[in-house]
Amino acid sequence: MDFKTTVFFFLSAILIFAGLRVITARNPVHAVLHLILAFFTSAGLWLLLQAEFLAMVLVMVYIGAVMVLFLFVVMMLDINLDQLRQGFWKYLPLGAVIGILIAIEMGMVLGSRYFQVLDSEVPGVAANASNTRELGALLSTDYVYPFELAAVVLLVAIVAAVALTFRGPKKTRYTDPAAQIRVKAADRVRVVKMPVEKQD
Amino acid sequence: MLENYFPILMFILVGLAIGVLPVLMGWLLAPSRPDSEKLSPYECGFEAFEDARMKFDVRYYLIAIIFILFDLEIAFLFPWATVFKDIVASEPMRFFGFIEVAIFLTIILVGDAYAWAKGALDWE
Amino acid sequence: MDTLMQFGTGVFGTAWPAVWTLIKIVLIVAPLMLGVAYLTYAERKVIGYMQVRIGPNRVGPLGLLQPIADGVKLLLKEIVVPSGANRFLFVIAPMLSLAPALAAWAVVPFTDTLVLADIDASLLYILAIGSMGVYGVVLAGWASNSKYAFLGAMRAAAQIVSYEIAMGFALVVVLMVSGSLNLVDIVQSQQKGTFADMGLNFLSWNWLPLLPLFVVYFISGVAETNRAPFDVAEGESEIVAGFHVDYSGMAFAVFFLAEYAEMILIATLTSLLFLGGWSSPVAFLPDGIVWLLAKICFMLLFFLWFRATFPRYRYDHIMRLGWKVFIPLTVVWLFVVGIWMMSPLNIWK
Amino acid sequence: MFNDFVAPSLYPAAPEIFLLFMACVILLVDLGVKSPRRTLTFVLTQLTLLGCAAITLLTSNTEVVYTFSGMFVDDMMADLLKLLVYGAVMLALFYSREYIQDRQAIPKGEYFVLALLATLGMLVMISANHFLTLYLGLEMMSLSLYAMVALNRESAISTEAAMKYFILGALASGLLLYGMSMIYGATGSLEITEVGERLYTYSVDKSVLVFGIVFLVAGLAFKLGVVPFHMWVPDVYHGAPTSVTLFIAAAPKLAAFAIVMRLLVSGLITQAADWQGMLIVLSVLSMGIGNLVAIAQTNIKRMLAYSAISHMGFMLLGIVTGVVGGDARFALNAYSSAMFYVVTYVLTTLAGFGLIMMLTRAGFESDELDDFKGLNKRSPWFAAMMMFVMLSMAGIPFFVGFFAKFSVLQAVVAAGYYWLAVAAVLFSLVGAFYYLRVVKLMYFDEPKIQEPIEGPLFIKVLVSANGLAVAALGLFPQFLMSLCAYALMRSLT
Repeated sequence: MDFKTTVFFFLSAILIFAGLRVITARNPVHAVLHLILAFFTSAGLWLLLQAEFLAMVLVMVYIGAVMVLFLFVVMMLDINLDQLRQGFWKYLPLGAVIGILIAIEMGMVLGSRYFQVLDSEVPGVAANASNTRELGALLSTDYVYPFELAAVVLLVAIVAAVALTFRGPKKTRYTDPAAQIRVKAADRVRVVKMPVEKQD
Repeated sequence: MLENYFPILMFILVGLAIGVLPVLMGWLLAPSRPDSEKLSPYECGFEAFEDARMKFDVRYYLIAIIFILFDLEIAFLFPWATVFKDIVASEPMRFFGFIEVAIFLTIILVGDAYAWAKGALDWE
Repeated sequence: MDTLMQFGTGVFGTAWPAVWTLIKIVLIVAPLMLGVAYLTYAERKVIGYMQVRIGPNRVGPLGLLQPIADGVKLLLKEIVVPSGANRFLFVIAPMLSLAPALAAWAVVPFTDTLVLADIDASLLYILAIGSMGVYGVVLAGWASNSKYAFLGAMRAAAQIVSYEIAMGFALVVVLMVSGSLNLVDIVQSQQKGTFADMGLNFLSWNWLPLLPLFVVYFISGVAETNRAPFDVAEGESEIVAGFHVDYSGMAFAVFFLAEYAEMILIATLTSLLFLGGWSSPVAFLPDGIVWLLAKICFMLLFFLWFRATFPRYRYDHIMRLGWKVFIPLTVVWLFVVGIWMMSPLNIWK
Repeated sequence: MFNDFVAPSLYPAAPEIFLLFMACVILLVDLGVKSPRRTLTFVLTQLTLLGCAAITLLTSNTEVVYTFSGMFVDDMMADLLKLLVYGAVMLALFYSREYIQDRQAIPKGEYFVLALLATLGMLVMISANHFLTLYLGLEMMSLSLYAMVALNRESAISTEAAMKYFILGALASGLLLYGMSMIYGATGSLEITEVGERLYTYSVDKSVLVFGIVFLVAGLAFKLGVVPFHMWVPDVYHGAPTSVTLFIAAAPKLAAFAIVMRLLVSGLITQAADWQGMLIVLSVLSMGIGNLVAIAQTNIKRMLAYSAISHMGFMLLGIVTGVVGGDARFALNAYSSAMFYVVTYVLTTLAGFGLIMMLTRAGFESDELDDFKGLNKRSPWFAAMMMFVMLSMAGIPFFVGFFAKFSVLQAVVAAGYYWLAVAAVLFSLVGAFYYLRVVKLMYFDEPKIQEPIEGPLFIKVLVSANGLAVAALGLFPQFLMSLCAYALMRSLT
């Protein structure tokens, strides 16, 4: 077993452990942290597959951004996971069936003698090819249409997020220094003349 | 390519170790005489009367969501930016290579302008 | 060098590459830690002088042993874990904040050849690792179970993510003009140009044509590290010390280390990306690591100078600066540079 | 590096580009519109759709054109479906105008923009010739729809519906992606026509492919809303604001039909035996469960949801009978009957929901069956319209729904699936029961509400035209039928 394989098993073991903890952890914050660990180790696995750019983007986007949102949500909403878990046994059979199906499928993929991507299709990895550059070249030529579509999907997401969560500017009171300076005594104090009242 | 990543793996481990070591040493060397006053969370003279973990303003979520979108956008721009010099250097691609990203950015900026005008980026 | 390699292989056998890497890592981390220690000293001295005080001068000659004394003191202080806190998260939060600040150094080049991990996507790596820094702060605030800490953590998190976007856009533009994600290539691409041909290398560096981005990047860096004037996350006068209010002893010291290591990292990256890294400013002087160190110190001075000069920003102003000034500015400059590069005036051929 | 680059032709994608441009413009223009009626936004939206229709008509030709490196296909089927989508969206927006007007909580500007972006997603799906673009189009449409369902933020039931829709929709997208990746693994291509060609020329590992198809079909079934992947349909139809229900019930069905055609027929026709078997099961289950459960409903939106499930099941019958034992002689007939079925269903459902919305007022959702009691006394004209819709959905002769069912059944019989035809007829008879119950309620029961039906004249005319079209197309179905057949003949090679 060479070093690469060792690293693969090491990372996979952590990944599986983290994945299990995500669904078994009692504290939702712990679950999110294990999810982060899972993403981190998957990024490691992708690196082993030489998918350098994607591995980095996985860390940057998922760990650096998406999980931050997750963490915000579980930290601030005080979700009680035990309540959510009550349906666990009810749904276990269905979940198990799907899980077994997927496991069988993976087994077939791995075990299949004929299963291989048609060889001619795999672009040879040049010795010094930077896969960011390769991706960039593809993204700006052949994949221009999905590239722009992705922007539109992001636009939909922005509009939807703002329309659904934002409830107009908050009515907070704050001081306007300019107005404070501009104010004159006459604006604040009204001097009135009135007859002296007699004390009785 | 992979062998270049080996030092990084080690560096991450060393980084974690450097985080763990001082705390461990602190634990071993420092005294530990806890009492209930010392262990109470910091408050301004009162006993804390509720859990500190409370619901927060929706703004924080909104900022986080918009951040994800921008982060994704940057991730999309990176590959293009690395080949932009080649794009500029090649005659047939020159114009197209820039315009496509200009369109990409404009689409997102429309969304940004919308969020801005709605006041979603205002803090208070 | 060869004899060293042979000797190493003789002693450690196949494990030698690992040991050699470890030695190199120590050679990076040890000076870094020393740098962190003396940055705190420099901070107190510089700010002291700016405020017409002397600063620390009792421990050792000129107070030079002050950081060591501070370290020993923190080491011997009790680590208090508040009663309502989540013990596990409370303890790992400082580690999670230090590890990314250190791990980013793995790809930082010091000269053309002096780099630990010369990976192709080193800039992306730094961005990815850097984006993980927010977790230490958030978890610390949440695990403490104190309102001040939580408030500080949420503020810090929103602030960090806001400024990360401006930094990201600035990096995209740097990439456009250098055409590579590799930091060594980025530095080398700054060594040529019209002014470099005239012998005035420093005018060919990225800072001049990308001036707005240079400013945005560095100021965002200051905000990312939660340093003054963007230190609302700690804001002593309002939320006492923010996310680390309940930390003490070495646990606190690790946060401190992380903050200063991050500062040095930002200064280094700014020097590499915008100030030509190890290139010498004029043609008649040789390039070398000395220049890089000088530039780092120069940038670090700004951190201290800001702290001594500016009052703390209000939180809504910080968010406005990030979202409404920096991001639009970087995007506009992206367009400007794109058009510039397509025009006949393109200086990055 | 880029010296042999050739810029793709944008001409075939002109409607999409125009729509995107206008959606951005409307989003920004709407920021300046202060009036709660949003007349400017509304008019611009309708003009945009009209413009798209004009562009589609002008750029239409009978050839199959590919662009963007084969990721985008423009054929007759695409053109026809796009035109129908514009029509369905325009009608839906006309009908919803008053409805959203009366509900304060719904943000008006975003409503139209999201509707346009959803339409864009449908167009992308219709013209997709690549797994990636198909998926992106689907996500673009779905994301907009999720948001539209939740737009009425004061309604807990809408939010719940949106949540269910979102979670199940995301699951379905996951299944679809998983299936696509398996098929990519088996064939080495993401381009749908290319996949078809490779399956034809190379021998490909069957087991992986079949698994890919299973997931693909499951994902599609989710999106079509057929049993057993139908759980979201009743909740979403019921929970969403009625105007959004109308939107979801109409145009997306056309897009869903398009992706079924693209994925299964263009891409996987060689594997027809595999997916046809799966679709038969889905179809029979949908017709059965859809029709039976619909009987028990007291809410007309839920009832129409189950009715939609059963109709989608019926439509699938047309798709499963295309290839019989490797013989594709009847394919064109079968697929065009399915297309005709979808088109007429969309037309009928538009009229149905349009009528429901006419009966609503501010603060009152007329979505219980009881609200239709004695409609004849309140407005004989609209009661007649509603009767047309119900009779057409039930498949009573000489309404358009009858011919739709008839042509599908013809295809089924031609393919030799006699038992399937018998089952379909039986389930339709069950279905007729609850459609006719609505008719009974309208004509033979005493009204609970006496108020006459109000609304702008224009909308009344439009709904009437829509209802009359249901009846008229039943008398002259030939034109639309041959149009579908012609479009498909030009597109399927």
